[in-house]
Amino acid sequence: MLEFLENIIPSSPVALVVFALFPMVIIIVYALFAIWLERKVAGFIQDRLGPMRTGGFHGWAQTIADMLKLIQKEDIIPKDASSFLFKLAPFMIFTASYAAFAVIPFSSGYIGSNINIGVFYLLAITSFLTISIIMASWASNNKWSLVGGMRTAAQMVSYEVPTIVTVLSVLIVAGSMNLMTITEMQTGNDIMGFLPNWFIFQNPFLIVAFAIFAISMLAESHRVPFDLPESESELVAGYQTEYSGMRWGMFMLAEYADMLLLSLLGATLFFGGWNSPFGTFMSGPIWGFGWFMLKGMLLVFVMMWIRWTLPRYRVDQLMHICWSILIPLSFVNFVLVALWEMIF
Amino acid sequence: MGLLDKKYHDSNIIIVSLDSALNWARKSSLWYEQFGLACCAIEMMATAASHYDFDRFGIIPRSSPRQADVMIVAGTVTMKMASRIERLYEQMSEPRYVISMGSCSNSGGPYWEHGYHVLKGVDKVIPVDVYVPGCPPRPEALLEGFLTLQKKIEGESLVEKKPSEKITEDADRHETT
Amino acid sequence: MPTAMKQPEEIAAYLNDHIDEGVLGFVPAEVGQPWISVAPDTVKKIAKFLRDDQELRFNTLMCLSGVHYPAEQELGVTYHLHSTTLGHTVALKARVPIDNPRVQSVESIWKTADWHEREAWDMLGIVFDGHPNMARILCPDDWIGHPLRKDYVQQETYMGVTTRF
Amino acid sequence: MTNQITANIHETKEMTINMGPQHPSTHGVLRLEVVLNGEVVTRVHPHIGYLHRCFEKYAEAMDDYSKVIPYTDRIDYVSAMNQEHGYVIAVEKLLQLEVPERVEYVRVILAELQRIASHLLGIGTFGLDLGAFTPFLYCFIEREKILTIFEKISGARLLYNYICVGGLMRDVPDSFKPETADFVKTFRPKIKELNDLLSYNQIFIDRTANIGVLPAEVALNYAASGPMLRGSGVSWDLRKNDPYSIYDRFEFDIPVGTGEVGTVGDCWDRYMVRVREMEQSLVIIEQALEQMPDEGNVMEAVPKRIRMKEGEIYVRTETPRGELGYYIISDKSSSPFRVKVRAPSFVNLSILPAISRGALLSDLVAIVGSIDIVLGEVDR
Repeated sequence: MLEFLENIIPSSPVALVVFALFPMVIIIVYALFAIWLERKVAGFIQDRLGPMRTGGFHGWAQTIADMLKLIQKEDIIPKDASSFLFKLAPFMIFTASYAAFAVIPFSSGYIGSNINIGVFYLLAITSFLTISIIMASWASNNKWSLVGGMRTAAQMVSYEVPTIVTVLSVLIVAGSMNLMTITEMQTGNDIMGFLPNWFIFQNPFLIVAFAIFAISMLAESHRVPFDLPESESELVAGYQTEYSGMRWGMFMLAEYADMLLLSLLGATLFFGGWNSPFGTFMSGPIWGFGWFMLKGMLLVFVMMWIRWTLPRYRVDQLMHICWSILIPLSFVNFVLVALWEMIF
Repeated sequence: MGLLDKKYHDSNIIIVSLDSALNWARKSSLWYEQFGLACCAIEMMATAASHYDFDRFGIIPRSSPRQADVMIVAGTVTMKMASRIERLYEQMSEPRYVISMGSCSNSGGPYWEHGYHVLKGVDKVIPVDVYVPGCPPRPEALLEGFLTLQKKIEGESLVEKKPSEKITEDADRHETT
Repeated sequence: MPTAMKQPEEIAAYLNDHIDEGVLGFVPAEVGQPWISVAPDTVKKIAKFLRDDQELRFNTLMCLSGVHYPAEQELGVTYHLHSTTLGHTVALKARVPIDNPRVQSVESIWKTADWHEREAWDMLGIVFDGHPNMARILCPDDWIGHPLRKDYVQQETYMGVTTRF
Repeated sequence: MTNQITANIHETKEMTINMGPQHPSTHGVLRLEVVLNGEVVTRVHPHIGYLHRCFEKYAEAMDDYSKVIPYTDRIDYVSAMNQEHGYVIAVEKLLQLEVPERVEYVRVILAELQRIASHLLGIGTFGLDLGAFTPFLYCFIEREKILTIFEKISGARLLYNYICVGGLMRDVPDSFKPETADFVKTFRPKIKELNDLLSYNQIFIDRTANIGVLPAEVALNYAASGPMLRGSGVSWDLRKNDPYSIYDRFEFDIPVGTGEVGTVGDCWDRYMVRVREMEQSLVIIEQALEQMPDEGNVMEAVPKRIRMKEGEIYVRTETPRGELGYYIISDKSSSPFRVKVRAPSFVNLSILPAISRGALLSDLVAIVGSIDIVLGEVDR
């Protein structure tokens, strides 16, 4: 795609910028859609309608209005807050989630940076999210924020372990850390004659791995039932308590971007990325992008569905689930995946 | 009441169209602060629940005052609570609006005469944009209050009003009340 | 087993037999319920007896109310007791002069009395001797006067805000 | 020297945190001063009075016993019918007034409907405290149906001023009986739905079982009542143990906490007692609808002017939150000399410091939710 851009745009640096802004466009459009979708999904689950007025048809412009309003809001920096860190945190969290999209293969024709250690890079860069949240909570100089920040630190660091181990199980099967290569390996419909060559169908133990990955994914993006860092009924708004206006909007944007990032990673690792489920039918760069986003959005929808159904866990139970259930299970599963690969 | 409000002395075509866009955003996304005081809070919850559904108008609760646009003073404000209400109002970020819900917060309501510990109207401590009468107001009345607030927001502008306009506006207000 | 439901008269007679001082008499009522009058400085002893005696077993204090009697220049405290095991109820009343309103606290006998006694202090200005935290509970700490006294005059302003319309 | 440094590094401080008066899960304007060690609660000190609306002063200042009734509505605005019922019974007992049969039945039906409505709100907000948003809205949908029935008979959704001394403000409409029967029929399956969605949800059980355990002796010493006491396994319901109105004519069970998923007297037990009480209320309503006389003048016994004798009375009734006591002292005038309300929430809330020691911050939210307080009643 870069060559294509360089062909139509004479200046090479401009072409590079346009190339790099592609994920940004996706994130913004997705966030506007996903926040509206979240409210609609909540509405339909709860026997009501959700946004109806703003913009006409089913309140489609609701999120645009929200964003435009947030830009207008007063930007409050509390007197006792650590001003520099307080201002930096929202930008850092957004930068981190944006940077992570660089290695996601959106279609066979587009990947930001086709590096060999894509998975490694992605897992490393998402740790910035943790740091920025702690930064925000500490800088706010608010007790609710502090408790929220400490919960986040404990939660995200812990759940990174099962996430990484399940990703490693996929890497055994794939034998590569390049996400483009991983996706390409899943092309074709050879399993039992009709099933696509997705990793989740290739190795039965990867189904277990996906289950663990999905649970950790909820915790990593702090969604219900693991939304402790910002649990409304306990911590007011957790680490976001003191933020107002667009700074808070950045946190929200980053949260939704994070949801999409993890969903897309899940789709790449387990569900064939941009591969069409029907073999060569409806495949190609443009179709591929569509399939990829569809898979990601389905996972995002499941996360929303769970959010509006379940209550929230307590902080010690959260740790219990991670350290005494998910981590041992993921290690055992890792060995089983490896054994399956050796035998078959 | 935002940061840019009333910063310009003259109007022009850009400001007029910007005004309408900004006002549209403000009125379409009125997030209210999630706290209730008394009886009216139950009706406020009922309005947010499935049957009446605040979310249709883009109105959702936020529990931190920093992210809220509207404060619904739902119920009796007592002397002990008055200073807290004031503090909460100060914590909200501009542009901010206040809806006084129910007789108690409008004027003391049924606790008007012997209520030694009841504040006779929340407007003694914070400015109020819309008063919703009733004890308690029905959910429809609260929704009507929000629609009134939306109308009020439509009239806001980045342009400072000229003294003559202010006078006529004040006169209008006196006529209607 | 001496476990039978008792009427208030019987309880009064029983108390008279077992307690030397402090039980001032049984007051029947024209309408409503009768009560037993007790001396304010013996309330605690009587309360402990009422709770622990096997014939009475008043294990819960349903209600503790303060009353102002402006005609007699007195304040009163009414205790409504109830036994969940035996099912009988009784009302006790202690009255104190308004210029020295001191009653013994029963907080150590029934924990529920804690908040009730604080409320009686807040609303009527009755002091409960032996209460661990005799602070105002409903009104703010810097409130002036005891609102439920019949001669209470509402303060004009509180923290710079008028209390009247 | 090195030892001292490490000791300083590891020294932790307790943190005092203010929960409320504006906090999403304090059910109004309760303020809790919480001392935290990490996330563990060392001490809780409740501050109340942020909604002190001078009810008792008002009761003395009104020039008629009937004029107090609207204010009784506002004591516990979630169960206004029960509050009116209790007050009216107390005044009627002082007046030695006999009330027509039909009135008694209507009152009982209304009180039980109100109990269901109140429990629905209590259950819903409890779920909300634990992060379950959807059950809260499902509860409100059902509650709305009860409010529609109330609205038809009294004209108000929340504060009714419907039950008056000696009778009712006006007779119930003809549609009252079939509509109530219809509600009973449609509501039963909803309880099952609620149980599937929330009560037996594993996360919900994990959050509430063995939390905030209240032993029976402590509960009695603190004079806890209602679901709070029954959750601790004490079978005590004034409708059965000290029947008022016509409750002795109905057959129903008293649900008590059994420690089904944890310890007797934990948050789940208190919650479940409420759910099961709704079923029992349906049973009572069904019987009352069957026995209720179709004819009768509900205004028959209403006195034109209340003439009181000197005396005093303490009357207790069972509201959704527990034992509601009205202590009324009357003199010869037409207004009460003193009205003291023994509010169940006030008493139940005073237990909070005793049962929340050593809990986590999230548990504290669960415990406050399981007490099901209404601040109007705590502060009056």
